[in-house]
Amino acid sequence: APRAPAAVRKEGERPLASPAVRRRALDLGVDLRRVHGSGPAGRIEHHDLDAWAAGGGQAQAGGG
Amino acid sequence: MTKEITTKLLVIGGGPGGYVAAIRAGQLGIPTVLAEGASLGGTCLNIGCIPSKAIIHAAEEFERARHQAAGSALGIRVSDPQIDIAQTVRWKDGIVARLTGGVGTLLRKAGVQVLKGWAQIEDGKTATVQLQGGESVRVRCEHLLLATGSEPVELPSMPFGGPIWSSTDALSPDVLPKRLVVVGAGYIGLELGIAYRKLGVEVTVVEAAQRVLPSYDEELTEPVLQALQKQGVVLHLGCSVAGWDARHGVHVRNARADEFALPAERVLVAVGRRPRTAGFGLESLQLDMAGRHVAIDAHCRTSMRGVWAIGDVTGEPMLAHRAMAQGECVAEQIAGRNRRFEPMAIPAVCFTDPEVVVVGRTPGEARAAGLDCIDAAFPFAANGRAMTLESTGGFVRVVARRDNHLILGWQAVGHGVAELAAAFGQSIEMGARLEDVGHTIHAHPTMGEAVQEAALRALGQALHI
Amino acid sequence: MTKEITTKLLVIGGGPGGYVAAIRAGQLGIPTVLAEGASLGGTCLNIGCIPSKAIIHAAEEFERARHQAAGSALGIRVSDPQIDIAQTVRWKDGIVARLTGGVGTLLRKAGVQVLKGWAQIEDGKTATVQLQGGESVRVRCEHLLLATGSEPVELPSMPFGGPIWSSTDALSPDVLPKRLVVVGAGYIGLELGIAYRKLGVEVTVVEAAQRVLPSYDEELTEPVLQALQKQGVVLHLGCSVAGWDARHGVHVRNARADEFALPAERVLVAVGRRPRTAGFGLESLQLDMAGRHVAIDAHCRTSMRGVWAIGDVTGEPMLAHRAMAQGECVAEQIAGRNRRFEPMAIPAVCFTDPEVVVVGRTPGEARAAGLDCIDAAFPFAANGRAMTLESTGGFVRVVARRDNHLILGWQAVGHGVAELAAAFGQSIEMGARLEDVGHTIHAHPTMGEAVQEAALRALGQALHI
Ligand SMILES: Cc1cc2nc3c(=O)[nH]c(=O)nc-3n(C[C@H](O)[C@H](O)[C@H](O)COP(=O)(O)OP(=O)(O)OC[C@H]3O[C@@H](n4cnc5c(N)ncnc54)[C@H](O)[C@@H]3O)c2cc1C
Ligand SMILES: Cc1cc2nc3c(=O)[nH]c(=O)nc-3n(C[C@H](O)[C@H](O)[C@H](O)COP(=O)(O)OP(=O)(O)OC[C@H]3O[C@@H](n4cnc5c(N)ncnc54)[C@H](O)[C@@H]3O)c2cc1C
Repeated sequence: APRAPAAVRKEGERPLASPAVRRRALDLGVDLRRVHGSGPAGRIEHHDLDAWAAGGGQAQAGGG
Repeated sequence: MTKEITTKLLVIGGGPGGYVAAIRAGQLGIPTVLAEGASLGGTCLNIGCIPSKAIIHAAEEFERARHQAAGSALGIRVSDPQIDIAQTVRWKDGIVARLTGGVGTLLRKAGVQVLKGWAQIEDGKTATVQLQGGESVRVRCEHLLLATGSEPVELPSMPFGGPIWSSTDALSPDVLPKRLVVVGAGYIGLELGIAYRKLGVEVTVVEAAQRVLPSYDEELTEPVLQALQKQGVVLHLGCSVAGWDARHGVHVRNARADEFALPAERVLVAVGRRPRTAGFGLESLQLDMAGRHVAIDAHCRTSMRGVWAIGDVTGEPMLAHRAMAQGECVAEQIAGRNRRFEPMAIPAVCFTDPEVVVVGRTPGEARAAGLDCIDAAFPFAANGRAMTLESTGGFVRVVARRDNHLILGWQAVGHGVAELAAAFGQSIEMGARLEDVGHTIHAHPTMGEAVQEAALRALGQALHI
Repeated sequence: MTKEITTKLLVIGGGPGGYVAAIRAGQLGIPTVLAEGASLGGTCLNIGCIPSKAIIHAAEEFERARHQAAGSALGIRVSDPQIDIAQTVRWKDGIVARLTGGVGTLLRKAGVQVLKGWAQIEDGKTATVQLQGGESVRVRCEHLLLATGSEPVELPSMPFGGPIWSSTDALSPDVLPKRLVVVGAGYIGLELGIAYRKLGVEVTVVEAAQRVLPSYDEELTEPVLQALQKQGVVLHLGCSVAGWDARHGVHVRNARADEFALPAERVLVAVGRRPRTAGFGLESLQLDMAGRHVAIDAHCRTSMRGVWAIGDVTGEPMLAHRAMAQGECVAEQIAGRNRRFEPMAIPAVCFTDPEVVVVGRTPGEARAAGLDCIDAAFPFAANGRAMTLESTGGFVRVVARRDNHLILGWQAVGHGVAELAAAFGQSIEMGARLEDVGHTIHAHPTMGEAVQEAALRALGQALHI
């Protein structure tokens, strides 16, 4: 499936994600700054994280 | 002589459902007429939510004074606490007047035309309003909104009047009776029964079910039951009432069909409320009904095109905030917007002592719906703020799906928990998971920390228990 | 003789930061030792959050009794209200004992070894704890967690002792003074100053800034200022104190350098708190400092590997719930989990009368950060529940981005608004937008309806104003 484009966030702007999503991202080792948020106001939802983890773990680790 | 006017929307009933619909419609530029036969604000502001909470507050204050007179743990002493119930009622009436006056102002500001009188429906597009002055106005409309509310159910053996009180009478008592029998241990009967007990009245509650607040689960109502016993409210559960006479009082029959009498100067009959569907020509529309209430779909549409219905006339849950939300929903649809009334959760609060809040599904409801769920409770006995408020009874309970921890419901019982309903409702509407609440920093010291701890406990990570 | 023990984690300080870290570490199977020189629970449970809220509650009850003695609108009358402050203090001490005892039980249940004594740091992996019995224990650890908290700042011209009170003394008064001067109108000074006023003491507050609660914005503190004036608290703003003598009282200097004296039997100095960094060998670690406090990164790590710090010793905001959340964060990292301390919002509550809550950004802060935002307030004067509670002062205010309506902050001032902090915190952490809150059904009648109305008002859709 085509990957959603990387999130467009201003410099220094924190990714918008709920505490549960943030916690899962930490546990999965995913940097939320690189994940596209499909929710309202660009919020990163659980399924955005799932999609990233399923398809992009590699790129994520490589990209640092 | 009958005047005729034409409008886009005619709202019948100025309770929270009707007045909110009219305000929102007015804001959206819809020509709107609202007919109210009694008083703006409906049951809620005049003889329901607001006056009951005012009397409950006064009763709590008085009970505290009596507690201090008896010697409080805090070291505070007072003597000779007294209450002038006529003054209490005047104070309550002042609040009602301020709020109903406010609703009038809001309607005017929104450009709504208010007709003070009873509406009689002719057809789905026409009603005649009998104004208080004697004239009448025939209103033709494109959209007719029924927001006629509900009224207390009478017992055939004990019709309202004289010593037999409806909730309305109990909110404007002529005297404080020595003994009050409350028939019905639902939220209205218990809220008022407890208030009267705090005002120093001997209160006995008769309930047909085996439990108080029978529509709530037992774990949740247990702290209320304990408090009732401690407060000295006498309970007759599993009993029905057979009648009343001035000499013996209320005739009660228990499960073994034994009959006994409960002496009482006043009897509050609080056995439920019935949608107001008769006496104003509603039957002429031949709308589909669902039992006693008007049937509506997810858009608050009745079975007749252009006729909408909201609030208590559409059945349970009969709650003011549901009526208001439905009112908004209908107004926005008439303004051409696509809306549905489909909240995830409608909070229900009993302002008993302790208070009870239910938002979303209880553990039993979730399981009955076939959901695999976890639930966990955190007691206020382990909450520092509750201790400093002398209010350690009760708990917060959360219900969540086992697989993804999505929160399905919150319940709480305890002092002041009504104000936790905001967090409960928002978290369910937002689709929060246990981790979302458990990993949100909650202010210390607040009773709200029990919300976080309940979520953590469901995750096996509670800190303070 | 010095015993030696080895552990994975040594926590120095048993306040909310330290004890929560230790409990969570214990739950996660980490061998943990906690050293506490004074009393488990730290400032918070012994001489801070909890005892202050207990005294505030007692003072409120007393004030209500005095109000009723003077004739209340509710029709309640009492005579001769009195308070036995020694009994009040005993009641408060009972709550403290229950909570600190509870912390001991929780630590035991989690398998934490508690050493009652002062720890002296030798190096980043070693500290010696001087036990209360006289012996000492040398503890070697892999991870050292500094949770030593803070202490009240003294004024050189008025050192604590005798009539010069710290907050600790004010929470265990020997007498109720006739006149109390409070130096400092931050939250601790005002919370206690208001409580003493309610206890019948003549209270004068001296503050160097031009406003009370100077760290909060003026719109928010205005209702507090009004209440202070109504309660009869005398304010000297823009004034500094120069000293004290038993005959004249507190020497005060105003902006024009005029000096005058404020007679007082007791003086409460509440001019701030300072991280506790001296006297236990911390300097030997030569950690990076940030001003007076230990510098930490987003993981609560200090500049030395294996040495962590949390809570008040790491600076502002010095709040118990921040310390606790940091404690959890560190324990989980030591258990090998990937964690950061990066909440979106840390609520701050002043238990003044009215209460003040701030969660997330104020309008001023948001604008200073270059954000284009909208804000809107809804007053409790238009809230039915507030009326029935005789508490119509104050409002709820929301701040949101103009472009996508993301909620950036909530502020509220009013009776009991502390309990709205749960909803405020959760909505910000969840990334809620104005529509999320505005279109959630809030229970009627509650003060929480003002939360929904503030969100609706920011959207231009308020219903009740
Ligand atoms: C004692 C008590 C306590 C309560 N406490 C709470 C509470 O704490 N929280 C809560 O959410 N709910 C509470 N309720 C319920 C709440 O009052 C109702 O759910 C709410 O008022 C329903 O609103 P509504 O607009 O549907 O109808 P109503 O408020 O009943 O308003 C209907 C209005 O329509 C008018 N009307 C009817 N027919 C006509 C006609 N033909 N022409 C003109 N006017 C007409 C009536 O005069 C009335 O004013 C309480 C109720 C009672 C009795
Ligand atoms: C009057 C008052 C009211 C307050 N009200 C609130 C409020 O309502 N809400 C809120 O969030 N915050 C409130 N606070 C602030 C709150 O108490 C602190 O933020 C909180 O206690 C900080 O926790 P801590 O664990 O960092 O430190 P502390 O609670 O200060 O605990 C530190 C502990 O470490 C021990 N210790 C220090 N050095 C050593 C050593 N060398 N060896 C052994 N033990 C040591 C101390 O004895 C102490 O017990 C209040 C504070 C005060 C004074």
